[in-house]
Amino acid sequence: MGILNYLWIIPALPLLGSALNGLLGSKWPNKIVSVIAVGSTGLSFLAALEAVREFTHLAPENIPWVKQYFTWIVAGDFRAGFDLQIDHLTVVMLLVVTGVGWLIHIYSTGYMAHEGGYYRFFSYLNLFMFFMLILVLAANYVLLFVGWEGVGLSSYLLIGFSFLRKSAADAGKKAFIVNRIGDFGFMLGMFLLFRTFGTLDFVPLFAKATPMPADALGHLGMFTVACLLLFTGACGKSAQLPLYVWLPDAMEGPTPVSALIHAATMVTAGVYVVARSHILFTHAPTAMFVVAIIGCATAFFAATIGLVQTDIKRVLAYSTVSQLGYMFLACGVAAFSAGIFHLMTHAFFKALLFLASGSVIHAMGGEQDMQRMGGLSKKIRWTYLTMLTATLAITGFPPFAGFFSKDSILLSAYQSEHGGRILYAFGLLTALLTSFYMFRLIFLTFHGKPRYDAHKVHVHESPKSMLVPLVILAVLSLIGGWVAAPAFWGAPDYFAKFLEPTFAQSGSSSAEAAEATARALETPLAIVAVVTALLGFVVAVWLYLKQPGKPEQLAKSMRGAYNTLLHKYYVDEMYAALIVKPLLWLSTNVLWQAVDVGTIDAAVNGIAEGATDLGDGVRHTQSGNTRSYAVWVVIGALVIIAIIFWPYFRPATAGMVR
Amino acid sequence: MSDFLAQHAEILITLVKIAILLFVVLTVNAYLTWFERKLIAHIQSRWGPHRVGPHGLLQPLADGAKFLLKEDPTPAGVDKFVYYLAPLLALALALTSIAVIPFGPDPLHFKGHDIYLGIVDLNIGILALFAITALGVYGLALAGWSSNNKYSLFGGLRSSAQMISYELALTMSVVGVLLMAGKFSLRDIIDAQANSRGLFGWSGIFHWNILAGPFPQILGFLCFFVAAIAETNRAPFDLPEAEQELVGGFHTEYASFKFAMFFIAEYTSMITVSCLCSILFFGGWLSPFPASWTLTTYLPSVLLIPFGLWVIWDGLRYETIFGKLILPAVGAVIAALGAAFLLFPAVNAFIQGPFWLLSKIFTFLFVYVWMRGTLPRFRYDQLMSFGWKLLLPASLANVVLTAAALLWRGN
Amino acid sequence: MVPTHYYLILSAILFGLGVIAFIFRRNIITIFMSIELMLNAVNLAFIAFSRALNKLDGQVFVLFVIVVAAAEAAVGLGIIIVIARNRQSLNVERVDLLKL
Amino acid sequence: MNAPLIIFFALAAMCVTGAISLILQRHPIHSALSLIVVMVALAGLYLLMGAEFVAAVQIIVYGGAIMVLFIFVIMLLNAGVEERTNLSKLAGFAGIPLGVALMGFLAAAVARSQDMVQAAAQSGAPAPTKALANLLFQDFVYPFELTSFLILIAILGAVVLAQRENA
Repeated sequence: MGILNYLWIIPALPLLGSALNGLLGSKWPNKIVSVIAVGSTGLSFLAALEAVREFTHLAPENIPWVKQYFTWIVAGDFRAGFDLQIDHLTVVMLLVVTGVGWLIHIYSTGYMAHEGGYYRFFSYLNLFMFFMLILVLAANYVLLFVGWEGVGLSSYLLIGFSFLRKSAADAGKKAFIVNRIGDFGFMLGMFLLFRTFGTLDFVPLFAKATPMPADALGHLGMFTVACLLLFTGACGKSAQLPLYVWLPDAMEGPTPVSALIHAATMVTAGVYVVARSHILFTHAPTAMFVVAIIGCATAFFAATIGLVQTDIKRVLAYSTVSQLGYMFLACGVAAFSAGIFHLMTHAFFKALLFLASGSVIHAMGGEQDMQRMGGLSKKIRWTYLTMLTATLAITGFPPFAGFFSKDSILLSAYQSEHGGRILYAFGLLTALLTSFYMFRLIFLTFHGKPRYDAHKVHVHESPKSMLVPLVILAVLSLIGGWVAAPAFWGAPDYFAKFLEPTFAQSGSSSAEAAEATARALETPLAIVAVVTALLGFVVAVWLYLKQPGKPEQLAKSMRGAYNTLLHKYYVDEMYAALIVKPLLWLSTNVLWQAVDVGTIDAAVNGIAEGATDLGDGVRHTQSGNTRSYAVWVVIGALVIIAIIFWPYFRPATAGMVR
Repeated sequence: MSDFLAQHAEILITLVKIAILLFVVLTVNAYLTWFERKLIAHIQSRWGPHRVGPHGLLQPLADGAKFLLKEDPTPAGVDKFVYYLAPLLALALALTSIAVIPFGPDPLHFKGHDIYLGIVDLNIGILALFAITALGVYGLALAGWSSNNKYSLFGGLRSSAQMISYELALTMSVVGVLLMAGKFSLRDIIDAQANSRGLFGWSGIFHWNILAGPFPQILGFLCFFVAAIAETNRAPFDLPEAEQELVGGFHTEYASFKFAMFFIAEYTSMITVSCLCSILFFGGWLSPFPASWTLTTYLPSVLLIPFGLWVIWDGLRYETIFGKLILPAVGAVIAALGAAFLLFPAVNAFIQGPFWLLSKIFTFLFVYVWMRGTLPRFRYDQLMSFGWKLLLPASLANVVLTAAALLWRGN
Repeated sequence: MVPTHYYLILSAILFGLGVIAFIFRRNIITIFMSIELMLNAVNLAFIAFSRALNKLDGQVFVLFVIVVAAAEAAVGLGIIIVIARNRQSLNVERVDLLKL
Repeated sequence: MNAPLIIFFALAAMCVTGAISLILQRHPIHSALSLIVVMVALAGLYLLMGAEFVAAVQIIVYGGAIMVLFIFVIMLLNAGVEERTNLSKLAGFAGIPLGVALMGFLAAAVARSQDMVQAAAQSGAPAPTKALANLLFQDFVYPFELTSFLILIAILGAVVLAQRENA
């Protein structure tokens, strides 16, 4: 077993790259920086591939493969070690993170070529890779939380990469703070788990948890509470209701960042955690239900907002939110493998979408508003093709990747016992909206007549370094889903099979009966989904190709709804009114004025002044008058004599002269 | 009463001894002044006192009467208590110091009591003596201070500084002797000299510390004598009372009997020092001749009888009637004393020690006066540098050498 | 034969008087003398104990104390002379500043 | 009431009187004289306890050297009657009670410890000076040498202090 014994190499490489770039990069030319950054990531990708190859040769009893490197925290019987673990779930995440991450690194070398702070960017990006890998490789919740917070940090750094723009800095802060809320819940969940199981290592924890009885539906047992708390963290990280608000703003970051962190990898960390703790969740049906509902609601909600956004990246951001909603929906209905499957495919095509949009923005010279684009398909053909591929994938046209993953999610939702039909309906509706706004994006961007000033903007195709990753991702988003294809002609879903060892315990997806019904339902549901997608496509064509004037009329006709959507249901305003303002008031008047100035400073200054006054008082004993000193000496002598001779003040005690 | 005496005969005897010693010492004091004045006068080729009595022999009595009868003014602004205390202190301490000095080797046998010559024999005798002389300084210093007179103050300052400085040398110079004797008691010191191994085994005078082995105390003696002179404020170290500079120094403001007290104190301490010199370094009452020379035991008579006859002859040819009457009487007494010694061997044997001791004391007194007559007074800085830079190191060297010699000799 | 604790109590009293003198006199020289008085009281206690225990160590200590007292007197009086020279006063209550 | 006791009380009375007059006298010279009295009386007590050598040293060094030095300085500085400043309030009201308390404490402690002091065998026999010398120059030779160094240092210090700067 070669690299499996040295799993730490995989995260260590990006860390090394980050350190080198961050500490020394400022002196280096961009070429060296990019070589180091891309090289370190690529090496860790290769290492991951090797690890997976070795992993496939592991005997089943060695799975999950846990390696303990050093003990990090020891308190009582609590041990949190730097332990790395690899199992099937980890393998998927590992490949996605390193692979996509590597591609995006390559892309970035081209995209960021003319930006300032080149070394800084790659240092942050490598740092993110490191933490993300820690997150997925961690063998206990504590280490996982390290990665969790680490990716939060690097996302903050990258969102605020161009920190001179106030909007960017604010977006960074917003992301960080909103994540804090979720992380708080996550920590509480960890504490509860530790209190219950006495450990936070996955293997023993789940081993302890499996035999325990599940909480009844609608009953807040330990499992339910713990899962809900963990899910809070997941919501924060994965931008689910009600904590999604940070993600759209995160688009202030450079596009590759959006692609890597806010589409492909980091935001899926929540899904990963839920899947990782699937045993706990399966013990808490209530929590599962909540997850499903939240996921579903988020999916629909975000999609509706996506309808009217005009900023290309924001559209994609909301689509990301809604796709994440899909994933949680899947997890909520115990179709963890489906969720992870969608996670993977989504990583491919959403990264592709972002990169392509980045390429578009690059071509447009930084323009992001779709209403000033149009008719680009001729000028930037490669970008157009790849983006079209991604769109087809996300809208779920066979045989693109999205089709299979989304299809399996909808299937599982349809099958789930509690309110499956409603979940399914909303899922379908979301699919419709998705295909609509995605094609709207395509048409607004690439079709119709150009709405930009051709003299100012000189549209040009992006360099190879950007196109190559696009193409690769396009291929992936085309074939990425085929591992699940055999399900249609009765053969097993290889992806599900592959993940089975991990999710075996969470039975539902592997129950034979479910298998049978699934086969029966597979095809009709698929057809329905495709039809829905087509419908969305047709509407988009009608609105944005045939009669370009129509949308404005629509917007006018139902201005209320339109504005509501345009202002994202006024959620930000609501938060500002309900949370931010009171918080500011509290901070200003209570924490700052009362606590800090009134209490802490007052205490400190008070002590200082007290010392001064005391000294001023005691100073008078230091009069320099020898006689007073003599009196003090005498007092001291009296005390000492009293102490020494007290026992002898009783008669007939010997020893004074001895 | 009688039985009290029977029980406490010792006390009675001591009291009697004290009375006798006081009388003797005071008389000697008186005639010491006469002797000094005569000697100085002759050194300066003058006659000296010769009006009161034959050869001015009654001068001391006249002086005494004058001291007693003169008016005794107390200057204004003096510190009364100290002013009166100082002379008393001086005199008392001076007289006390005599008490520890033994005057003869063997006791008188009287009604079963052994009466030793000398009042007490402390086994820390020499230390006690030093203690008393050390206190002696207060008399002078306080006198000088209390007189409310700048000259007196200077006198007092000088005397105190001088005494502190020379006391060190004084004490140190004796250590050699103490090392050789191994005792503090004066009597023991003399006995130690008697039994000491003389220089080259010779006897007699070579037993004395001044000459005896292992290390003759010549250096020690010189230091001791000089320091002692300074301690007694005698010329050439009489700075505290330097008439020419301080119009009498510490006793400027003292008249009549209080002055007399200082006077007596000074001469008494002279006597004490002479006693010490002879006891510590010159074998005390030991005869300078080997014991085998028995004829030397008649030396007292041999000296006294001719002297008495000379006095008679001199008296007969004296001018005044009084002289013609008194001098032969005195001479007769002296001659008779010598004859008595000759006639009664026991008595002769008994007075050997005292005779030699007294003669040595007389010699030192003569040296005292002689020095006063010849040497000029030191300057103050000379005094200090002499005491600290020469006398003290010399006496220390004496100590070291003596100790080394003793070690070398292995006893 | 005088009981030992008579001597000890006497030394205690002398010591206390020395302390009082130290506190109550204002003349530096007198204060210095009161220190000597305290030292003497301690010496008395030393001698008393050495007699009580038939050990001469006490007397040796007394000798040391005397030596130290001599040294102390030499230096202390030197200091006093300097003070009197610089401040034209021997009153400790007038000498309460570190520098003139 | 045997003779030693009488002598003791006489000398003790001398000591205490001297000490008290040291406190009460207002002129340094008188205080010094009182102190001399105390020292002489103490020497007498040492004699009474058979510590002859120490007694002699007490008078020679304390009486003959140290106190003479004091008087010398008093005369040199021409110190007058001390002025009755009362700048130290503390000493003003707290001094006497504290001093008396200290005295009482010590006396009480000693008195209570009388029995075991008595327990130790006593002998009024004079301590042979030779034994003292042996002790001093054998067991305590290093402290003795140290004291010699101390004295040397003291001499230097006194010289440095007393010489005038311009000289």
